[in-house]
Amino acid sequence: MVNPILLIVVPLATAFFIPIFSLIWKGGSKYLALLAALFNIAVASELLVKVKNGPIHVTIAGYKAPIGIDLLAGHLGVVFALIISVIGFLVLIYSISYIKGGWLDRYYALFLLLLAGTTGMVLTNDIFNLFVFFEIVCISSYILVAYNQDSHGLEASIKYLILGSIGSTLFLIAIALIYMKMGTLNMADISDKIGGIDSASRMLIIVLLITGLGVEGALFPLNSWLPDAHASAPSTISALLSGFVIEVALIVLVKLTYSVFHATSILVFLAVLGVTTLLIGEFAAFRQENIKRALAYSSIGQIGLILFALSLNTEAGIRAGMFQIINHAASKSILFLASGYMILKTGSYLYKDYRGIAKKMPVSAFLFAVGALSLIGVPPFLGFFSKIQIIMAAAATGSVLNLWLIAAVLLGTIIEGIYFLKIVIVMFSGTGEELSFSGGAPFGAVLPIILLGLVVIAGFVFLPYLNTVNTSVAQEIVKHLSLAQLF
Amino acid sequence: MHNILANLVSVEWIIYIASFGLILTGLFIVFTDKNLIKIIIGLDMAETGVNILIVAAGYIKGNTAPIFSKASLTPAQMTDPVPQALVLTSIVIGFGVTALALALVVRLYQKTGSLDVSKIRGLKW
Amino acid sequence: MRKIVGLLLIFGFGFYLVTIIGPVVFPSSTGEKASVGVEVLKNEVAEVGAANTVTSVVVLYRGFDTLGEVTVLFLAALGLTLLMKGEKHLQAKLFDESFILKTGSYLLFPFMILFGMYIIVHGHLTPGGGFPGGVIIATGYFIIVMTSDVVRLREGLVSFLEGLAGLTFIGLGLVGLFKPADSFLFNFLSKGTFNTLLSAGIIPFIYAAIGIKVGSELTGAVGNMFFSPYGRQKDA
Amino acid sequence: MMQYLFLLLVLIMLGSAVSIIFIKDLLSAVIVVTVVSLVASILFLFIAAPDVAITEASIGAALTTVIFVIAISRTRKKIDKQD
Repeated sequence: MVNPILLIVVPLATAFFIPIFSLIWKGGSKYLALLAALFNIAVASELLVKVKNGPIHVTIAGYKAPIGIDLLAGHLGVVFALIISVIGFLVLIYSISYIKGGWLDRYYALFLLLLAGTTGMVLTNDIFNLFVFFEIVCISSYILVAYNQDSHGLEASIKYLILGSIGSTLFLIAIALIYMKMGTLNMADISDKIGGIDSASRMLIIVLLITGLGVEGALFPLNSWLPDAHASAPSTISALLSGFVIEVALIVLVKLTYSVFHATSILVFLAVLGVTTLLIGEFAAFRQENIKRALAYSSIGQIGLILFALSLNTEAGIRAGMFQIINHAASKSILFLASGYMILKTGSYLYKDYRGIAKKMPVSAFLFAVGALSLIGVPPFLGFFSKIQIIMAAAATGSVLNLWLIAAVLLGTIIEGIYFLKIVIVMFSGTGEELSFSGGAPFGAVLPIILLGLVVIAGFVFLPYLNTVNTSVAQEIVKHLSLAQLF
Repeated sequence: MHNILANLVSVEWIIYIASFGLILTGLFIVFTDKNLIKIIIGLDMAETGVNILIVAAGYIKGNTAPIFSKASLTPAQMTDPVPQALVLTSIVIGFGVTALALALVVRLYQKTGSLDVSKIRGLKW
Repeated sequence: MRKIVGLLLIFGFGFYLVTIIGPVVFPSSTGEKASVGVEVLKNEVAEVGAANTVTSVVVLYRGFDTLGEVTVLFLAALGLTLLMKGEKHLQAKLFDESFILKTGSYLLFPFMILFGMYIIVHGHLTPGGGFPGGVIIATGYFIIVMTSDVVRLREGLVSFLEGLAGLTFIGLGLVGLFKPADSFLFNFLSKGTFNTLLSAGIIPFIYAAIGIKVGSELTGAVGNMFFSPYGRQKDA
Repeated sequence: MMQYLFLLLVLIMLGSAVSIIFIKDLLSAVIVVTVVSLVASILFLFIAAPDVAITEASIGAALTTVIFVIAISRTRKKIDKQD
């Protein structure tokens, strides 16, 4: 029996080991990090098979659930652990050739801690433990955003840190209230007891938690850190942050709202907030000339779309949202990774300088186009199916508000289409002679993009399988947690 | 008279006022002050306030610390140990964040020569 | 303007907290509280056997949180090393090394280390434990590094200790997975005699690892704030 | 009787906390925040949390002050040079 705790502990142990290891073999830490990520992929895929027989529940230190800490590796946790480790592994491969400066051992240790923290966030079944992992994720992202140590990165990191700290302060107040009212920290136990407390404090707890997690999840008024942070981080880190870190915060938020606090009444608010976030993100992305900022704003837009789908309060909606998360994780990682070498080679962040880059870096440019088309939702790619599912799910609810929101989503899609096509057309036009560099990205950097591209292009082959997995995740989220089920 | 006052000034009330006061003052400094180090001071204070709130969540009036130092002590005479353990964690996490924030500020100062939020380009929000 | 908006925000938030939630939060009577902590208190002596309940919660019941917490400190130390590495110019000496200061710090050093160790090892019996103990050890180390020319901050040693202590923590936890208990951080040692140094199973060992880790992490973190990457340079 | 002492401590703490808003000098602000932390650790001792009190005093009050002072001295140096 594979214990899901290995998914968290092994990257942690590897990160602790890296400073020692680097004393013995300088530069060997990247292989250690790769090994840890591979191990996680193996464990997560084995758990994905096992989890079909019901969620795997493990206690820590051998104490039963409400007293000790426990992990609940259901479909949600395992699917996310797999997404995190696969994207982490591919980005690690990319990092080996891309990240040259700075303190490499530290980079890989931070990278692994980010993976461990996000995995912990989705697996844990204890609200304070969630806070601890949340802090690990936040702090490692603060440091990684400032990894290049230019003034942009430092500013973005400080901004992120201040907003993130306010968020975690609110989160802690919520935890204090939970303990005051219910005397427990276990999510299943909270879910059992939440009905017994008065609605005012229940509301306060939920609002505080949503605000706290919403900073990391980039909900609309709290997302001012995101464009700066994602644009000034190294491209590999932007791929991680956009690829799964914000999604993890979002899915945890949604999971808490549905299955722990049963606060379905707040979902309408979240859906409207999601669409607002979408429109603001897409409009802002439209005006950007810096390619990374455009991608960062596009992430805000996508997050809004995902939040809209997740808060439709139907199983189909959550399934579509999960689908979109998978699509966004793959596509946005492609976009950030592909643009990473373009920026490095041309020395410019402005996409108008990339005229004709398709002649010099055909694979990267082609896959960039694939990722962009998939995010827009053009038919053969994965994004088409997820977007169609979202719209169908929203239409199926039959509420008038949702129809208006669908219209807004379509408007967002059109804007998204325009700016992505603008970038892609610039890349594919021209002869490439005005670009002075020679040689494309190295093979080690192209390989992960190709693999992710295969997921996006050939994803429809696995459509039935993806649907079954996403359906189980959706069923798990909608169902109320209960302590009695766990034993 | 004395009795009313004593009820009014119960230890629980005082703790909650202290913690909310610290949280609100800290957040006020974060929102209004322009100096980065002052902002970090504000965050630190809000953090202290939250810690007091969490410990207060487990406080039972008149009970002793949850340490079995004498054989005569029974569990019913003790305060709740779990919030105290949580606060230990939260204090250490707060220290980590503060240290990191200060390091970032020092580095930013070396780059831009300013601690003023409104003078640093990207920090306006 | 900014102040007014801030004031309004804070007052709004405070108003919400105090008036709507006030009656909820401020308890009118101190009735019997039912909570996880009460359960812990009832069973702790029989299950774990540590006199200090907080320690057994920190190390065992919620030991996974503590692992995360140590990781946060590790992260902070890592970040500080990374950020302060590029800094070349430094402050001049903090103190003039007078004879008294130097000798005093040499005399103080062993006692501070001893005191820190004492606090760490007695974590399951008296208040204190790995975190304050680690701070004391780090402080003792600092005093001697700050006042003396001979002793330098050895970055390699610090990160070696840090990593080793972290691995010890995780290793002790992983042993629990092999036992029939199949649970991370399972207390696989016997409880021993209550209220003696070698009681409460793995708690003293884990707390020692935590203490060393915290001590070296704080040394690394604060040290990097103080000094250049490796050791203190003579003049700015 | 105890709670009046308690109230006095809290008033000192809140007073110093509010005074930080008006203090312009960073070093003084840090000293005042240390006072807040120290009083908080006394409060922890009062509400039967000695472990927390020790940790708050050593980490929250002492070490945090140290790093604040270092950071302030590092961000002051350059101003002196420019003058």
